[in-house]
Amino acid sequence: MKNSNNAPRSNFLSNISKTTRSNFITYGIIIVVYVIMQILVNAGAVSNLIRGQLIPICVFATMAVSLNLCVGILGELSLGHAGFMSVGAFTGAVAIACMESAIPSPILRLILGMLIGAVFAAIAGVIIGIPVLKLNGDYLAIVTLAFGEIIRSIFTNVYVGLDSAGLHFSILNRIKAAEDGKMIINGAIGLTGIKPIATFFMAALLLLVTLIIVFNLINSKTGRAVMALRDNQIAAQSIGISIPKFKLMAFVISAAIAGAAGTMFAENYSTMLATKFDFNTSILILVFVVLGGLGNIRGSIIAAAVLTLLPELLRSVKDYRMLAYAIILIVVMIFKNSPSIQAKMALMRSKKTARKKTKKASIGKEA
Amino acid sequence: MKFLSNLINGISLGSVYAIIALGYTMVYGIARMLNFAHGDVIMVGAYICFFAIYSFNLNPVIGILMAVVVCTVLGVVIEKLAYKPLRQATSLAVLITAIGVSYFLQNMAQLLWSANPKVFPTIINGSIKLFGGELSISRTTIVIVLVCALIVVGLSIFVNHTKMGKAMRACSEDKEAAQLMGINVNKTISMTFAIGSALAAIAGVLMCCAYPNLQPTTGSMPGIKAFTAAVFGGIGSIPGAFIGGILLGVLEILGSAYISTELKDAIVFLALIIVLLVKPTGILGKKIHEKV
Amino acid sequence: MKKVIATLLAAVLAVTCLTACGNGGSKSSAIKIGGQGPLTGNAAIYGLACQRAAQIAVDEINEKAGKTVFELKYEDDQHDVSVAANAYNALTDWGMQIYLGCVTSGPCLVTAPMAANDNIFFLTPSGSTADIVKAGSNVYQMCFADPNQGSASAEYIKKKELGSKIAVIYQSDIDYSMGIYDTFISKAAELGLDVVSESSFVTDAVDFSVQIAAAKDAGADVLYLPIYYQEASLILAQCKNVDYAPVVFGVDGMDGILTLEGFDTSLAEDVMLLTPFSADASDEKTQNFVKKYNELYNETPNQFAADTYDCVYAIYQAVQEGKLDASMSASEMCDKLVEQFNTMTFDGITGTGMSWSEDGYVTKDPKGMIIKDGVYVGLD
Amino acid sequence: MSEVKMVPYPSRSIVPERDVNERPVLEAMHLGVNFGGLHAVEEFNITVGKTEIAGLIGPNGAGKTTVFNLLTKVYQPTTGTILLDGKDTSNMNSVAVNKAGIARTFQNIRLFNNLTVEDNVKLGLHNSIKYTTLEGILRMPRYWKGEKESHERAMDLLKIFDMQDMAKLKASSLPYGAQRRLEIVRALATNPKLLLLDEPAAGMNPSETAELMNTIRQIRDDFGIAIMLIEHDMNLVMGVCEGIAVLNYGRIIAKGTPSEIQNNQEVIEAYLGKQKEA
Repeated sequence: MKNSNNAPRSNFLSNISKTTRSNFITYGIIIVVYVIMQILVNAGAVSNLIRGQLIPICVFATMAVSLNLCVGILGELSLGHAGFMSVGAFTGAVAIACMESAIPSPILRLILGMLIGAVFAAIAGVIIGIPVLKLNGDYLAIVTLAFGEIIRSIFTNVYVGLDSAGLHFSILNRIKAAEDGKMIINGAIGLTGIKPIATFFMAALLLLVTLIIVFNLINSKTGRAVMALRDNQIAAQSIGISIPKFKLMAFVISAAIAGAAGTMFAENYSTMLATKFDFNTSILILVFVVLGGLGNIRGSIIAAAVLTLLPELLRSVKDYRMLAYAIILIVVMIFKNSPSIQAKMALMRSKKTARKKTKKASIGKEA
Repeated sequence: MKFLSNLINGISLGSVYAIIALGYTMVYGIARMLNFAHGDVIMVGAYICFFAIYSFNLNPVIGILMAVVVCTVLGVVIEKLAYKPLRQATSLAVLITAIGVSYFLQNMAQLLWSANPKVFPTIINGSIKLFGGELSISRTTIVIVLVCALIVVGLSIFVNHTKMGKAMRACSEDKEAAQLMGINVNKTISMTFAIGSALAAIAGVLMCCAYPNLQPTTGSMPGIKAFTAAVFGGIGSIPGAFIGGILLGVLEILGSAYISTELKDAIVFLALIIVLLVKPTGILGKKIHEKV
Repeated sequence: MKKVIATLLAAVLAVTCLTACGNGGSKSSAIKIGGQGPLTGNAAIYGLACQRAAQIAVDEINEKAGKTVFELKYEDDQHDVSVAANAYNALTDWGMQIYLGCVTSGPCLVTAPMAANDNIFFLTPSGSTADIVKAGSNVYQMCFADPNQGSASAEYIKKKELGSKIAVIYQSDIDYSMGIYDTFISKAAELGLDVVSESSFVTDAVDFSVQIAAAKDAGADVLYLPIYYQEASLILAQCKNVDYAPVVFGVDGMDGILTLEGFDTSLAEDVMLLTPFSADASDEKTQNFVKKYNELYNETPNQFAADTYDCVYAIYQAVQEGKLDASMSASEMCDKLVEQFNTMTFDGITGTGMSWSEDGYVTKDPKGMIIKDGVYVGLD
Repeated sequence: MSEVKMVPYPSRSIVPERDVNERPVLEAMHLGVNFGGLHAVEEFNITVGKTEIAGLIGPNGAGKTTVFNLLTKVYQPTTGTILLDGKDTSNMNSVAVNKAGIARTFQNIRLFNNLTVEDNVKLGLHNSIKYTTLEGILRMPRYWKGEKESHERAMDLLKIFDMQDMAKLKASSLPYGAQRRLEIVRALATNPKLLLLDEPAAGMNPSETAELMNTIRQIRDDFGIAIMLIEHDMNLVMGVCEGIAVLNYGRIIAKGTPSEIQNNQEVIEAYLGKQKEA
């Protein structure tokens, strides 16, 4: 039983290289697209509309990847992912505003801000994760939805001011910063007076780092344990894999990434409202994940990019814009998921190839 | 007295949630899908009734009937076109499609009926005074609560004692087995959507009687709240939806009266989380054992 | 499916480049005015009103001038801060030279700094938060800044001695309402007005029983509503249900309540409000505008529409006086328009003798109105 | 097949003679559970020797799988004690019980269907792979070492059933028999002291069953562990088990060697029913 010959060894290498190859192709796509877009932007060949979408696309792709970790890899439906984004956006932006005088480099500030946003989102993830562990399926979904709404409700009533006396914080009670200071979070008005420091480079980097984290996680023993929970919880327990531990771990990592993405998102605009991170945004991210394919990380990124651009490209149909978006969404979902339509498509495809083959054959004969 | 009046307002709001939640729970119980477009069917129902009464000067009863007919047809059509092709697909795919349908209905309503809010005409007038006028209960509230209770009783009888109802319960237990027993599963699900949508129409009209503001997005927030109510009570359970709805309404009103109006949604959702922690399948939800 | 998505993505990128290449070259003789607002979604009513009014104004100007002076494009921002930035970018891609800003405040706070950065002239019809104009020297408002309304209301209530105990119901999650509420409270304290009840609600609220009960229990005889008319209509109806009949005082957001389809106008009897615009005003300009709007859209225009209508005319006046022409760049126009706006006075349908401070705030008189038999009657 | 001598053991059980001087791997005493008043299992007493192959048989619905579920804590027993290698498991959950040394397979196969065969086995090795999540994400040297070792170990384990070639296949794509074998491999990977097999031969043809019998003995000999199995195929049970317990209506009605069980009147009745009913 101990004699390990050479065959499995080479298998091991080929195994690693196969998944790694696929992962590196994804990294490559991100880098190549980034470089192309950067060249086009520098050459002035990209419209303002698209240029303005570059950072949001990276952010939403990051969100989609992190949600895929929760929905596709862990197999738990979350309807409140935007809540974590919100936590990251608000805490990260406050941190960045506080560091403004201490750290002159915007890139360093942004990185630190994202880390702080990620930490707070992770804490929120732990808080929500503990009840989540006890629930299953649709009940878990509704708890995450409730959580997202609670976060929105709270951040609409948070006041944070910064002045020479330091940082002031309050919930519900309106406060004002002293004359020499400013409000950072001003209740319903949200984050105010942000000097946007997000850059396309940093956003693309965030996406790349997220991908590396998620891919490496999936291909480690932790990732396998998480996927085991998705496939069969009772079997996982029977081989000594703790459900709470790995559910919580996947959930918290997913939340932390969302937090970092939230900070990046907030730093792209000069103001940010808590209502931006409501149920609809959570759903939007979920749509990216489902459309891109559960567990399919590359698919998530592509779906996020296409669907973020789609409403903007539909601007030409004016009043019918959101209607068109809705119809496209329904039709794509039906086409992609209906077994009968899939079967018909497969049939058509096989017929087509068959026809091509016979055609080729007949051509060959004639020749 | 103040508490009592708050309580009554809460029950009034709660019974609106309850009627909407009944539709959610019916569809979920049988088709196992979260029909997020349900709230928007409510909006359509309210619009139909509005135009019948306001623009065509029809009797409110005819208006309600028209709303019921239109919504029933709409529900069945949505089911046929959007959900039926996905009968075998994952529940997540159906959920996203339902959200697409919700967007579609909202935007269609805006194009057809404009974004301008409408004020729903008063159908039921006046209020009842108690304790020498200190406590007043509007007749609308009484009607809503009564209608809601009536529907719960009616639905319970229907589901438990009629052939169709039994077929529905069979489908909710096990679709394949039901099919083998000669139940037409497709027909049963269509029927469920029809009933759910008819309820939505009634809910829409009653909701707008109590809170007469009508816009293309009118249904979305009550829809989410009602969904929460359905989960509160144990999704799939008809009495559960009723209890969940009432509880949610009372909580919302008492929460905003005694804690904070700003955080009322947070309070409601926090209560939901706590309920689910104590009873993971809601107040009247069935415990599901997985056979090992 | 993957192939489909990949092809789609490629198509998207191709379109991107094409649209980019298509720009810049075309120079028409008309000045391109861009505007944005929520044309779909929850706040669509405001955006659509502005879009329509702007179109009416542009058509009138073009017709009178006998040539195309202005070309108008409105983009949808769904009252969403991130979509707002996209809409602005779409407008600059189109070659916008003058910018009518956003309709709602949140998006204004996003695009005003962008316009300031690009040096494109910014005049919002209805973005009322005081912070908007702080974005840059080229950012102007056509409506009152919120604080002004709050203090004006308090002064008005004091001057007319409308009541001794005041209750306020405001919307805590929109800056419009919060802005007015804040200044109202501080001004009321300054004037010695007795505010006995303050309660709030949030978006999507339909039940106001708690807030009304609070006001009623406190014995308030004046109910101040610094909110929009949809919620106001619900509050009025629910007040009647509990037989509570205080003096109701509103702000410009209350305007539109009478034109609400299906609204029982008797509920609004004796409601007072401060608004710069009245659709029933007898002056020729207003009548003309209201008539046209009614013909085209079968609705009575609200104060958002009126402000936008004035925006276009104010810009037109500045364009004429500053001798702007379409060949100028947006930045050149911006400098000239800023010069004009800081010095000119303008007569419109939301006020006469309007002027702008260098900060960008408008000075105009709010009109006190009272609703009698379903129509506005001027107070004073 | 060599005859095993069974000797009495304190607590009315019997174990193979070779295990008498060793601590038994499993001692269950007065084990019972009721579901809403129904006594699914009661007064279940059994002792399994350190390297014993034990059988648990009985008609359908007798409560055999419930016993497995109690031993692995899928259900918490209402009464009784379980000693695993002398350790009381009453405060343990399924995960802890597995870590303490019980691994099992399931009657209705429970594989990780979307993962590969190799990953299924590696999941069994999960607790013996020594690197942390962070080391995994950062791909530290310990990650590479751990992954390499677990790959080699997984391939070794798959070799038991000659399944190395299937390593890259999705678990759900395997034929039924191979899925059952994979479940056994996965359970073995957790390095158990006691392996519980729930109907391992279900769906197998006679030659496959015969092979399985050999493999079961082989596993016992190579790993030096105890195996307890539920099976309806009497050829397998009688051929491989050393001690057998018969369960009917949640109670043990007989215990003994295969030949004793075969001749037990009560057991025959339980299976065939009394003559009248038949």
